[in-house]
Amino acid sequence: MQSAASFDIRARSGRRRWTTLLGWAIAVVVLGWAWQGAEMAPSLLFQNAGNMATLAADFVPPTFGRLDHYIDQMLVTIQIAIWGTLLAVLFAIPFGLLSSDNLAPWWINQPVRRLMDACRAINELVFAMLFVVAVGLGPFAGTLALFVHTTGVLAKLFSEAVEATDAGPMEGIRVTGAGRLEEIVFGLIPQVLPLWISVSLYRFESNIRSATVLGMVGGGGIGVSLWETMRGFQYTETATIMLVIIVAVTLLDMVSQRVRKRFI
Amino acid sequence: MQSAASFDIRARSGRRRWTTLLGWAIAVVVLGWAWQGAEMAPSLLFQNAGNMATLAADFVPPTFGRLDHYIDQMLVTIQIAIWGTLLAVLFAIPFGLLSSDNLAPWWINQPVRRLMDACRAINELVFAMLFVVAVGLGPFAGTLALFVHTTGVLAKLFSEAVEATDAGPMEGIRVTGAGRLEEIVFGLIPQVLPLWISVSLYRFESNIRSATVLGMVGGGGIGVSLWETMRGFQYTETATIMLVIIVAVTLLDMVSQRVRKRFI
Amino acid sequence: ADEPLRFGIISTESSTNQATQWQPFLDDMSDALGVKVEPFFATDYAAVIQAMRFDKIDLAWYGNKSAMEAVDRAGGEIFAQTVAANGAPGYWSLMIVNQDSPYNDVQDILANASKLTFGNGDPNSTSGYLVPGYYVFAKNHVDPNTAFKRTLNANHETNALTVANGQVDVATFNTESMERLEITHPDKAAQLKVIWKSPLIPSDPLVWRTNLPQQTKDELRQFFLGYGDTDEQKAILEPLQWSGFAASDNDQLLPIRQLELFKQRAQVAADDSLDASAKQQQLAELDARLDALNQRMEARDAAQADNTTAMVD
Amino acid sequence: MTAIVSVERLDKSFGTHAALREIGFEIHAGELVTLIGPSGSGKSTLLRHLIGLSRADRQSHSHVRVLDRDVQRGGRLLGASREQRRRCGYIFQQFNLAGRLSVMTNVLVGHLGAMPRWRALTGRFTQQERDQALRALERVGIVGLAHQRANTLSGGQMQRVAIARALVQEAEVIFADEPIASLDPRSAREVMEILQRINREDGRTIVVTLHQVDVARRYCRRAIALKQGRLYYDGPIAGLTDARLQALYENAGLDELEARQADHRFAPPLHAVG
Amino acid sequence: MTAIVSVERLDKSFGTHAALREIGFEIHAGELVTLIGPSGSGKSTLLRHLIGLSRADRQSHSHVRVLDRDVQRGGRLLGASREQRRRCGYIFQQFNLAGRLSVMTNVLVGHLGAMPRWRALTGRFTQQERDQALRALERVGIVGLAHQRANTLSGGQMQRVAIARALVQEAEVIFADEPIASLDPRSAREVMEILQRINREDGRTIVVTLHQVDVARRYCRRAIALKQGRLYYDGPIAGLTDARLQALYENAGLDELEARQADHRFAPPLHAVG
Ligand SMILES: Nc1ncnc2c1ncn2[C@@H]1O[C@H](COP(=O)(O)OP(=O)(O)OP(=O)(O)O)[C@@H](O)[C@H]1O
Ligand SMILES: Nc1ncnc2c1ncn2[C@@H]1O[C@H](COP(=O)(O)OP(=O)(O)OP(=O)(O)O)[C@@H](O)[C@H]1O
Ligand SMILES: [Mg+2]
Ligand SMILES: [Mg+2]
Repeated sequence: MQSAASFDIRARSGRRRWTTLLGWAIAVVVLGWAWQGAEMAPSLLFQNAGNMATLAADFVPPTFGRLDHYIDQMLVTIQIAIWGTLLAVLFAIPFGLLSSDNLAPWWINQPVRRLMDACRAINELVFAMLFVVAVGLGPFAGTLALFVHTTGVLAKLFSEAVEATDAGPMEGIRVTGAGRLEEIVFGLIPQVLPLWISVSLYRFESNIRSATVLGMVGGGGIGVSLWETMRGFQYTETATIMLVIIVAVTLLDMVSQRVRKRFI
Repeated sequence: MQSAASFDIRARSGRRRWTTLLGWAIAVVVLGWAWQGAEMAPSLLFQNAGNMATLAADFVPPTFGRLDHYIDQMLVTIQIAIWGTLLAVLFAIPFGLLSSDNLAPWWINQPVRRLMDACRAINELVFAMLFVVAVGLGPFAGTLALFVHTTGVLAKLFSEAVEATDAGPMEGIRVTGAGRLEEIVFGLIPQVLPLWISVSLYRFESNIRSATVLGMVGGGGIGVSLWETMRGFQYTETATIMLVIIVAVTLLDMVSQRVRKRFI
Repeated sequence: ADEPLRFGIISTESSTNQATQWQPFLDDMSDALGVKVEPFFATDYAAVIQAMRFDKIDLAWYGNKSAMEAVDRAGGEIFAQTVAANGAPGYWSLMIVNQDSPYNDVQDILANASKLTFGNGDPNSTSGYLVPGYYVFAKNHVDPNTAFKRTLNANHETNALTVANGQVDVATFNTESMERLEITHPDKAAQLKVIWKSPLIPSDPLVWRTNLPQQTKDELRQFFLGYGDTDEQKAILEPLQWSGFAASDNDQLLPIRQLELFKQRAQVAADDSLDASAKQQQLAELDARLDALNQRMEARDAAQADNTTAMVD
Repeated sequence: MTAIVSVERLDKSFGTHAALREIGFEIHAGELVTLIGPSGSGKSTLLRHLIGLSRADRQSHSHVRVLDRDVQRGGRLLGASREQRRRCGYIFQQFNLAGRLSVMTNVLVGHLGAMPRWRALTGRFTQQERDQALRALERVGIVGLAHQRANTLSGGQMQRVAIARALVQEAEVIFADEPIASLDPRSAREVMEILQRINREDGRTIVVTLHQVDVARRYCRRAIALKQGRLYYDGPIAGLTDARLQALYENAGLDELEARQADHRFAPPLHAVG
Repeated sequence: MTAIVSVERLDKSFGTHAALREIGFEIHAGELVTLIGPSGSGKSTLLRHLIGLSRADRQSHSHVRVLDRDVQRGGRLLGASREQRRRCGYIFQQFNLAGRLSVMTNVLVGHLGAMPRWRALTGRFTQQERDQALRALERVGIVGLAHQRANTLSGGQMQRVAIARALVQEAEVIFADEPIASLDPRSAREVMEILQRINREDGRTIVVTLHQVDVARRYCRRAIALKQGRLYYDGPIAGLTDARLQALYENAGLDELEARQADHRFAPPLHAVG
């Protein structure tokens, strides 16, 4: 019996070794191909590290003259990001659940996934333009563009968290005669909540930093200022703005920690 | 006994109701404040939906004349994204573990977290410029900039997945006398792997779409083309590029599904 | 030299770059100079200028504003400028309104500003922001940020589309973008009415780093200035919408510098956070620099009554 | 006497491993049946098929009927109304609690099937429902832990929460998968007495998996025994003689052929009516 | 006779709930001790303190020593070398397997403490280690499942994987938390016999939590009983008379005062040497 079993192991690991080897070979080829495409040349980085130091020196010392202004702009960005993210979370919950293959059959989850793929793949600028022609220039158009893109991202991340859950607690609810929705509310959500909160807060944070869309539609905000001081070579101002952003991101990370702690 | 317990419940829920109410009140105020800042005016969206349709019509039919070229560019972007993401994953694993508060004490996890916050908060253009002055214009500088930013993002998401895990399997390893690292490799990684894979693939995908950095440093890729056709009002070309991106993202999503399936 | 020549190409507001459009020209350049030419197509100038500063690129094609930064910060020097396909030595900034708009000139607009929404350009745009800012607003002593009911900043495309759709009453634009819009979206272009056209804005310059070997410089100058004569070369330049190159130097930037200084002066004047004496001092300083610029420009005008200075009216 | 549970030719394989083979039996209203068998013999798998959590093999002629409705046939689940599902309770071997929710919420969940939809979804339980949950917790002796998070409980406490949840549901049929495995002798006796009481007094039908044969003998009149996925015995518990039990549990690791011989030698399967 | 495990004045509270109060005892080399008590009495909590997975209360004078080294003192864990930790094995009540890994890997993990670091981290197990893991699986009767994923096992199979892991570790002291709860009578007997054999033949010290008192009586000579977090009995198993056992398990839900009176009335705690 034992020898049979250990034979079985060896045979299996023989087969496994083959596929593993093939897998590694493919990986090496792909990485080599990508190495060329990305024109990787790590040595340069060390040879010319001095240049980086010189450039970095341009950023110090930060000038705090316009700090008030930047804080105001930070607040504007936060306002926009709040609604862009909140709407996205509200939509990503149903879409995320519908694109999880442990909750929805393939003829639902596949189309929903493709829709979400499109929301992510289509450039935010395109959405921004679409919304600009409907609601005019301004932060609202930016909010909407952020919302659509963020929905695509969150739905994907939400659904992958759902697929990684343990089926036990949901089965525990199912057998009480509860409906599908109750099963999700009481069996699934408690499991995924910490992760959902953490990816939502991450997207909130990255929406705060997303200057591009907002700048494009005249939405304003800190990202636009950052961009402009950088393009204007006012690096000491840039440094101040970055500090404001770092502080905001840090505070957010701390809030995020505390919120998540309540659910872990 | 029972009445005592149910009294206890009522007292608790009384206290809870107060804090809950306060929480909701704060949320409503913040949302109202943000509503103004974001200049939300949903009605506009419906009034002028026709404009959106008109603009959207400009994107059809896509022109496929330069499809080959776009596919080439897509491949370039994928090459860059592969290395940018791979390096980020390699660095995000230790940083992510070190910033998880169930693995590292606060005097390690707090500084590491702040470092990662900075990696995310500092604009990619700043990193791009730093690397340009060291390694010159081109995809390599873009790859490095993507790498630093992505490390910040992944370390955060990795560590939050780690904090949401079940301690049981790790304890199971710990009592065998295994070291901390073995505990992580055998007890923790199997639990978080599906989620780590899914967020890594998400970042890979979003690095493919990240035109900004690559465009800025002359790194090329599909994002730059997208940008330029849009600036040139060549919307039918834009549509083609978006189709290429959607197809790539969809393929990636499917690969991602299959890879993750092996680990769930 | 065996080192390849590194050529930075920025998408400026007056062009889009496609590697494929440039390739034949770059091949010719490589043949003529006998070195490999390595192009970098970038969407933003910041990184390219820094690269030039640390000798990571040898020459670059910039917009006027970015060329100024390259000259000031990165040891760059202008040696040539492009000549448009129609022979025009530059392009023009525009103010546009909707076809149905009752307003027909700048005075109408300024008179009714408090009722109107204004789509201003990106603050770094020469034709979308700097030029109209000076000629339309500063010269008329109007502050666009306060005069209009609402002022927004966006890029050319968005501005044009929103004016065509009637969401913005008046916006800045330029002739190059207009030409492209007329080809790609004749219907949208037909919705627009031009109510103001600026003086000529010099076309985009080519900049090399000053510390390039003299021999390389000579070869480059020779190649660019001599290009565009044969039919083959014309065919190569056609998709780039040029007919050739003309010699130029850092003085090309003088009008831009003037506008830039004027913008700074306006900012200082409007800055309430400065106390009166500091403000006075800064303004005086800026005025002095403006004067110096004016003198140089006059001197240059006198020397060569050239088209490119037509901006200063 | 109506058949409350009826199983016909149930086959289930996991990959090449046959977990259940040609299982068939009937259980009638008001019975308290024990399901026994060695570890890995397919008891949990069988119970999961009865409640519709698992599907039998596709090509099989499997048919499961519970409470006058088809649960599955030929490996296809047949949809059940909420009301019908509410009438079957299940106590999981691994408890399947929502670890982050409180004990109280985990028990209240037993009401979900019987609540109006909107209240269920918003988690608004009435005072009456709460009182009932507390009574169930009291019955299993852990009323004092109502506010503790389920994942901080001791093993036996979790098991009792799972039992309280099933009690609250007031199901007509209860499938209990080793409900006393983690309990001390006294709690185990209490739980078995609760099951016996709701079986006798309220006429509920109960199928309970047990490893402790003496407990099974004390509380159940009928036993169904599985061995390596096959029905090994079905009849009065008294018929499970020591010899039969020994054959049932022995050679758990033997391969099929020998096991089959063993069956014939020691204890030919009986298919008695309970 | 040296004290392999020595516990002094161990106090542990969760919030306001005192899970362990003033626990003290010694266990000597080669003993096979059973730890019994009602559900929720603190058995698992106590074992977790012995192996250093939980910390006693900060203000307490708690002191735990195992295998001649301090595990914790006054609520502070004292670091142990890998070698020292390897010498203690633990079988968890909830198994604590890595659900996504195979049975084989879950068992091989028992070697980690004794392997060179680089092999441990890369998961390169030698043939000898694999053979040893297979032998352990064979001993608990599930060698055929070596390649199955741990989270698809039946309850009893998981439990046996957890036991095999501890066997592979070849620890000098084994703490087993209800190792037979989910096992059928025969497997349970086999597991207890394995524990007995390694206790007798290899001289390993074993502390095992059991709910089935008859099993405890058959295999162990000494019993430690907990009730509501207090040491209720410590002495020869024969001293656990039926009256004492009844008092031990009764009134699990009673509040403290009454419980203490009960202790005095029926069975004053004994602190005999085992
Ligand atoms: N998802 C699965 N994949 C593969 N094998 C499985 C799966 N689920 C169960 N099995 C196998 O099916 C057999 C029956 O398992 P089951 O859980 O029904 O046993 P059981 O009789 O409940 O045992 P126990 O008394 O140990 O709980 C076991 O050998 C188990 O390993
Ligand atoms: N993390 C925790 N937070 C709060 N209470 C806890 C925690 N862990 C354990 N407890 C409580 O401590 C008490 C003792 O638990 P323990 O798990 O030691 O019991 P046990 O004797 O092992 O019981 P069982 O036989 O049911 O496994 C229980 O009342 C339990 O609810
Ligand atoms: Mg089972
Ligand atoms: Mg326990």
